[in-house]
Amino acid sequence: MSTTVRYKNSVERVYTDGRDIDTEAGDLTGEAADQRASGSTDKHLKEQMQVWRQAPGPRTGDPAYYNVPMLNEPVWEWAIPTYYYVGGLTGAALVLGAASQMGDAGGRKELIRRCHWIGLIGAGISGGLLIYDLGVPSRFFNMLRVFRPTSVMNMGAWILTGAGGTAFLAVVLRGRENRFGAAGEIAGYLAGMFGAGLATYTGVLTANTAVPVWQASRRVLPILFGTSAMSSVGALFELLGGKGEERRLTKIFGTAGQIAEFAASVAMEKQASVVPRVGRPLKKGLSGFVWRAAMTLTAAGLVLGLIPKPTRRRRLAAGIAGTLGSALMRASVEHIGTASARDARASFQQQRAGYGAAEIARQPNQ
Amino acid sequence: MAASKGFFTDTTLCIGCKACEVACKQWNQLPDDGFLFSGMSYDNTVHLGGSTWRHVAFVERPVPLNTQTDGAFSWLFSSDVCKHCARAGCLESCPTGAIIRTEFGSVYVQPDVCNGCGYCIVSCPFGVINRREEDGRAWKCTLCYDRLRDDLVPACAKACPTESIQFGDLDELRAHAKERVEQLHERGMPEAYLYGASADDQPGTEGLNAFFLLVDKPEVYNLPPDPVAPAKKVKDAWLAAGAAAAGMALAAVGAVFFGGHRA
Amino acid sequence: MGTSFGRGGATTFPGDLVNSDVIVIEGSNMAECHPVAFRWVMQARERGATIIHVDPRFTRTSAVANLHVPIRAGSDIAFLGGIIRYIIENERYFKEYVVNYTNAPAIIGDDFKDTEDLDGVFSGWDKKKGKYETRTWMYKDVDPEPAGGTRESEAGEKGQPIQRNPIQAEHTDETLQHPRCVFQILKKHYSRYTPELVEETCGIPRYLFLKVAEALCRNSGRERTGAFVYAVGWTQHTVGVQYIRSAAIIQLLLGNMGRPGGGIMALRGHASIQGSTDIPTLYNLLPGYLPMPKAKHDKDLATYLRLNTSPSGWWGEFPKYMISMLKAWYGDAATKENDWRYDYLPTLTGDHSHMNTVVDMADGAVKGYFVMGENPAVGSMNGALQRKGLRQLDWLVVRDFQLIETAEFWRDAPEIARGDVKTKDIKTEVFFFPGAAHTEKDGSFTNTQRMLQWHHKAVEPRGDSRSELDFIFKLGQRLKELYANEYGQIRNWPIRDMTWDYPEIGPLKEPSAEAVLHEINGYTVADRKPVEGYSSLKDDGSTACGCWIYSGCYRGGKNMTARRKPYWEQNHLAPEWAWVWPHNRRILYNRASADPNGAPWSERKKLVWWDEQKQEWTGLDQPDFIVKRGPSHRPSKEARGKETISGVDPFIMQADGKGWIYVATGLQDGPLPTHYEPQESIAKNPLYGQQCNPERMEWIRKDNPYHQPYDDPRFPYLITTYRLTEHHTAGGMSRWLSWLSELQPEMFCEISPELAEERGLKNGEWATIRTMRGEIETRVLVTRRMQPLRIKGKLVHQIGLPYHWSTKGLVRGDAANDLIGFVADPNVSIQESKAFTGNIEPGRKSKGRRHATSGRLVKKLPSREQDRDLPKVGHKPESKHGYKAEQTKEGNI
Amino acid sequence: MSDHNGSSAPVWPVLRQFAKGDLFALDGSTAGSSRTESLASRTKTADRVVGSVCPYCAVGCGQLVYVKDEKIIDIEGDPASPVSNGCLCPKGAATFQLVTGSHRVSDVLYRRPHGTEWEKIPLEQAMDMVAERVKRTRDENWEDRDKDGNPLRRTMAIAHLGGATLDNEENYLIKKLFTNLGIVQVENQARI
Repeated sequence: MSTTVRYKNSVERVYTDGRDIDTEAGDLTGEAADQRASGSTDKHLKEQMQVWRQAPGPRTGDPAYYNVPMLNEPVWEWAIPTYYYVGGLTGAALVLGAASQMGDAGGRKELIRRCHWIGLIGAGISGGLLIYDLGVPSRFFNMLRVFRPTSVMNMGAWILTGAGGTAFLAVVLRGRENRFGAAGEIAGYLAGMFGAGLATYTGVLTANTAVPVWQASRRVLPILFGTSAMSSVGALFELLGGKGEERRLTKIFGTAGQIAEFAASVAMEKQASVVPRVGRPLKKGLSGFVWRAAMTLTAAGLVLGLIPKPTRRRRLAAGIAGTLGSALMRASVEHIGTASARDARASFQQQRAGYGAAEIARQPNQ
Repeated sequence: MAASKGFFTDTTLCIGCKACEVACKQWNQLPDDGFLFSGMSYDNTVHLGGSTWRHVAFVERPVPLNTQTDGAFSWLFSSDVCKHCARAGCLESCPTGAIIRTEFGSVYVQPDVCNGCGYCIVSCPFGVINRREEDGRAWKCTLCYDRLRDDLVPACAKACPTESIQFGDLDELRAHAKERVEQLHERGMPEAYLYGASADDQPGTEGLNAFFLLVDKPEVYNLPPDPVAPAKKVKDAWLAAGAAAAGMALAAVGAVFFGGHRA
Repeated sequence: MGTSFGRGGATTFPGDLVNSDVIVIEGSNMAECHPVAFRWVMQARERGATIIHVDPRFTRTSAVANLHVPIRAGSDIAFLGGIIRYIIENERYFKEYVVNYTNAPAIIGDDFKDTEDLDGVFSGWDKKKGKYETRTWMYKDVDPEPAGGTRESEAGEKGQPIQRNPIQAEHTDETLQHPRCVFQILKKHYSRYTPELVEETCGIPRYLFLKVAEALCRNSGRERTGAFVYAVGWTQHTVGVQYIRSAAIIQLLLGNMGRPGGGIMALRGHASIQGSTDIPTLYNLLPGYLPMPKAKHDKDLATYLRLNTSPSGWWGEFPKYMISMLKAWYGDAATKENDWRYDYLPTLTGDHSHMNTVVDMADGAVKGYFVMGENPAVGSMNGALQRKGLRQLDWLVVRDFQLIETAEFWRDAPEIARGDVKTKDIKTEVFFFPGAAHTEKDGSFTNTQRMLQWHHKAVEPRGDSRSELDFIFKLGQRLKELYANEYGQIRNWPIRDMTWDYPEIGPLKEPSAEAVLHEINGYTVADRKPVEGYSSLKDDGSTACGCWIYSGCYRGGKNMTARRKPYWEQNHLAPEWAWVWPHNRRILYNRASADPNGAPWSERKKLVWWDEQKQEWTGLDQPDFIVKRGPSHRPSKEARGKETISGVDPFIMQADGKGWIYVATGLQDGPLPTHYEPQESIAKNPLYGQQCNPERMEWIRKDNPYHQPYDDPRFPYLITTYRLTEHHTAGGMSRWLSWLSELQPEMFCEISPELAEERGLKNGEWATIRTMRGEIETRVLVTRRMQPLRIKGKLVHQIGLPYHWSTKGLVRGDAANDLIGFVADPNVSIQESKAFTGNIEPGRKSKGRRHATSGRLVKKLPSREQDRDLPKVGHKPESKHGYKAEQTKEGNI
Repeated sequence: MSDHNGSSAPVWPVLRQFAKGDLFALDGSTAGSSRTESLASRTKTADRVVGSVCPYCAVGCGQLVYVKDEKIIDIEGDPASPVSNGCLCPKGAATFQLVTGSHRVSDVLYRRPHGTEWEKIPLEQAMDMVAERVKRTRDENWEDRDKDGNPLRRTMAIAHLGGATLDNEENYLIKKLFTNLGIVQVENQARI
């Protein structure tokens, strides 16, 4: 790769592959010899790093290291928040599907079928998004290489596999007039269980990190994600324009979700701001704006949906607002995390305030 | 299993020469991290990262060290490295099993397994492990796992001209470090302390296999004052997830119950 | 150091610093430039030693020292002189040592006048010649050999003619009270170097100065020792040699020489820089510090030997070394009848050192130039003048790893980028030969502690890469062939007769480096058996030896330099690791580690002592003394040569065996170090009317302009240059490596917050720095490590500039050396790059101009040259080169 | 899954977990790959280890050069050296890159007078050309005696710079050859 160095008095450009070893003369077999370096710079380092413009010297009382981020920020791009949305939608739909299987489900046949299909397609898209985001996509199946309960992502991989698998069986088998039909019925229920996990584990995944704002919000994030998943299902069915029982049912489910989501958002803001510096990304900057926008959209969806005598148009608007609100909420959580990771003082102040490891010591049951 | 090995980085012996950074790059054959002038004293690598596994911090302070007999200024150097925590965030979060605990007690990323999911990156409470965009995999200090297999000292510790980086059996290192702190206290450097030498010092990580002797607040060196392996707090989140899942199920059943047959 | 102790090499080795009780690092940034040697300083600190760093900047060395003393660049002699005064006034010197082992008791001739008497000039100034006539500096009633005494000292850099009569003081006063004794002269010379003056000159507060002086005094005597460490921070001044002399005086007064944890550690910057002076690629020396013949004096061998053989001291052996060298060079062609072909050697007529060569080059007098493993277009002063020289050549041969700036001066230089010079107008033919790395050739480096260490060839060089050994050997073979038909002319005989028959080995038919080492070591001519050491050498042509001081490195046919016995299997001197000259002695002058009676000064500091039983010197190190000569031995009056060395003369290379506090002969610019301001200073000399060293070398020419001597309104700041841990000198071995380049990726300057405020400079942004020679742009590091000094109530700002970068490599930037003018120390022709003046302003305002090619950069002001020298010192004529022509063209000889 | 264990352990680590009753799969013995299992330092595989000395500054730290298949695989400090005890500074630690780097040119290059580009020429030809130029310049600029008749026996038209980075043996041959050609302007970094 090449990089032009800001030196105007040279004729030649600079070329380097990062190591510049003549492999006829020297061997490249070290541990990281095959680490690819097509760009000269660690991208994240470059983005974060700004030339320090002051005379050095840590601030007394509240020191930091040239405001360099202490943590590494998430490397996830749009695919992961999208996955949060799609996965949540998938999971919540499967839960709804399973619930709909209960009792006399005759009138909800279409709803159940739709839920299972959403589960199957959603799981497929989810897998696709995850593969897309991996640094080394070809190694996607390594996710199932081990069963590691300490890793929320590993659990998530098994859950997603389970959800996708059972949704597939439910779609294929359910409703058949034989033993397979019964298996399909069971698969549907199992899918509901996996779905509940799928819709909420991503909140655990986010919470289980060193990113201060996420860690501080860990008791809310799964609820936020779960409730948001419910509202996405509600919003989606508004868009799909279901009728009758399906419509009533999803409306109740979605509205409950939206109300809860809004409440969870408010709770999260409060939780995260116990240490003010930690909560800052929720209130300030672009991340704060996105967060507010998501909340507003969710609220708008809720209000639009609650106005009596809905029109097709209004239902569409409510569906769009709800969908956007849900999706944007996931994106904003991602964004807030990035902003938080970039702020070394968020971690420092959080830990100094007793919300590092000290917090665990204060909880005797842990 | 061999005895646990680790680093004791005594920053009072560091001269900021960066031999550790280069020795590491040389042995592991890592690429450069870009030619960026940072303006941050003599630190132009800025932070540990996917291609920088040893990093020397340069802290210019308007206060002297107690061992300096004059002046109103001091310049601290500290060679940072992966801490190989007893409770390692990266290890616990790795979904593929790429990150493992080795027979030396160190934490190792298997580059042939890692799929680059990036979860370890946000799980490390020290901001150590990172991905390089073009490469896609997560990388960090291996404690020279390959060298340890052949009883060799890690490259950085071997190169360090002033024995600021000491390598050895963890038990011995800890004992030695304790003595060293006492010695420094006697010599009139009461500010010296150990960072992460044991679970008592740092319950959140249950102790670091690569620990440090510092003379100022950890934040000054860009180290967290009370880090915690995220998984230590994950129970709260799982409980919340359980509640959310239960709530969702309840809502679904409720919706079916209330919304179902009325029509 | 050569003039103080007898040899120019470091007197000790870094590992021995562990034994020091105090270490003063001055003129060196040891932790940054020699990190691994600094290992031992850190260990000493951990053992309780006090580490003091005296430096204009607070560096990585200061950061781990116990005490950092900020000093104005270029004022070290005032500081060290202050310490000398402190030692004397407070009677803190090691009296027994001083009386017995130094020339402090010697009585000086009545004609000698000190700088105190003559306002900054010693007696003997010859205004017409622009140099000193040093006769008056001599010991009383000792008649120095007239003008011709030309044997060079073993100065690590360029040696100096030392007049080698039996320079033993005729009169001494062991009570040190005689007003004309060295001790009293010294006392008077430094009487005004008070703490107040130090403060006013160096900007060092009184209490700080006293702390240093006290730490040194406290850690001397029988039980304790201190060491000085210096590097180019001392040598690169117009009074560089005298800086080192000041430290030598302190170390002699405190009795720190030749003892464990004592001595003066010179730290050198290149792998074999000591080797390249021992076996000199220096114009004025032949291998082993034998002087090159001077046209005027050394007309034949007999004269040459007479003028260079010392009647007293070790240099009485001189003819053996010289004749053995001629025998090694000319083999059978060298016979007693033809004076061993002494008449093959070219002769000198003046100073032919690098800077003179460059100006000659710029004036078109030099046609062909070989550059091997060096990058003068970046590493030398006044880069534009250097490159101007290169443009005037007919041909240039560059040997290096890659296309360095010197190889591409015709294509990639600031003046080309600017358009001042066009590539197609440059007539120079350039040959670039790729060099082999140290892993691709056998050979030895001599490190800073005089240790020869062999590196073995690991792999064959690739492509056309070849070692310099191979290049020179094959060039020699070709020239022998080319001249084969022209041996009728006498001038071609040296080519014919030069022995050049080294075995060719390996797939590339390279000459055997071991065979060359064999010749360097020396052998008996009859059977070509390696000699055991220089004591085996003869002056009858029966032995041949390429470099007598290295004799013994191939003893018994064994390559001693390749010895690698692990250090843990031997004592801390590691005598069986490689080989140290002379005679594998690790600490020089170690006879002084014992008292006059031969017993160690103390148990704690024992090193070498007299064994009554065996009647010989013994101990931990190889005695740097005549092993069988007891402490009570006194030479007879008739004794000559090494027989004159008494049992209490530890400095055996000196004519009188004593450490020279006062250098009666051998230095150009005075017997005692005297504070002079740098050529370009921010202050008037507070001590003397004479501003600068009157003997300094100047090159007054249009392409080498100087600023006003002090208070130049255009250039109010002091600039000093240095290097960083992360790069190597001019960068040829570091700027192309990504692992090093990323660590220090851009040229920068270091300034204090106060100067930043004054000039509106911001950290991380750009600055433009100007001198009359050129202008460069750099990034800015604002740091409290740069501390403005308060001198007479005025703030003095210093600007720090690393000099590693230039137009090529992975990381680039302007070259600091383009700012510096040619001006040099008279003793060793080393340039002054550690202190000069300049100006700084914010932003990228440099147009890349260089005075030598773009013309004047700043408004013209009167030169005020007269302020540099007293009227009686005179004014330097503008001559061809402009330097004191008399002095350097003829007079030095 | 790229794992392929030579041992009897199952290929899929999850099965290994079952076999061992390892619930968490954190340990290398469960989650390790075959590459990890056979990991070893590359210096172990060297054909030979060559004693050397750091080429940068004058401290003279000991180095060991590891060679395999006529390629250098590693250069690091020699622990036996009393000078350095196996340590190296950053420059010394980068020696591997210095000597095996692709920045090194391996062709002889020639720039003709007024030329704007380099030309590759064969080594032998270049050596002949340089020898011819030395001879011509020497012959044309010979100084036999000064104006007072003192012997000079030299040429001032050829000069040399360099030596402090070279070997003693090289300096010796440089000094010997050039002195005998009558070249006195032989200098090195000691002065710079």
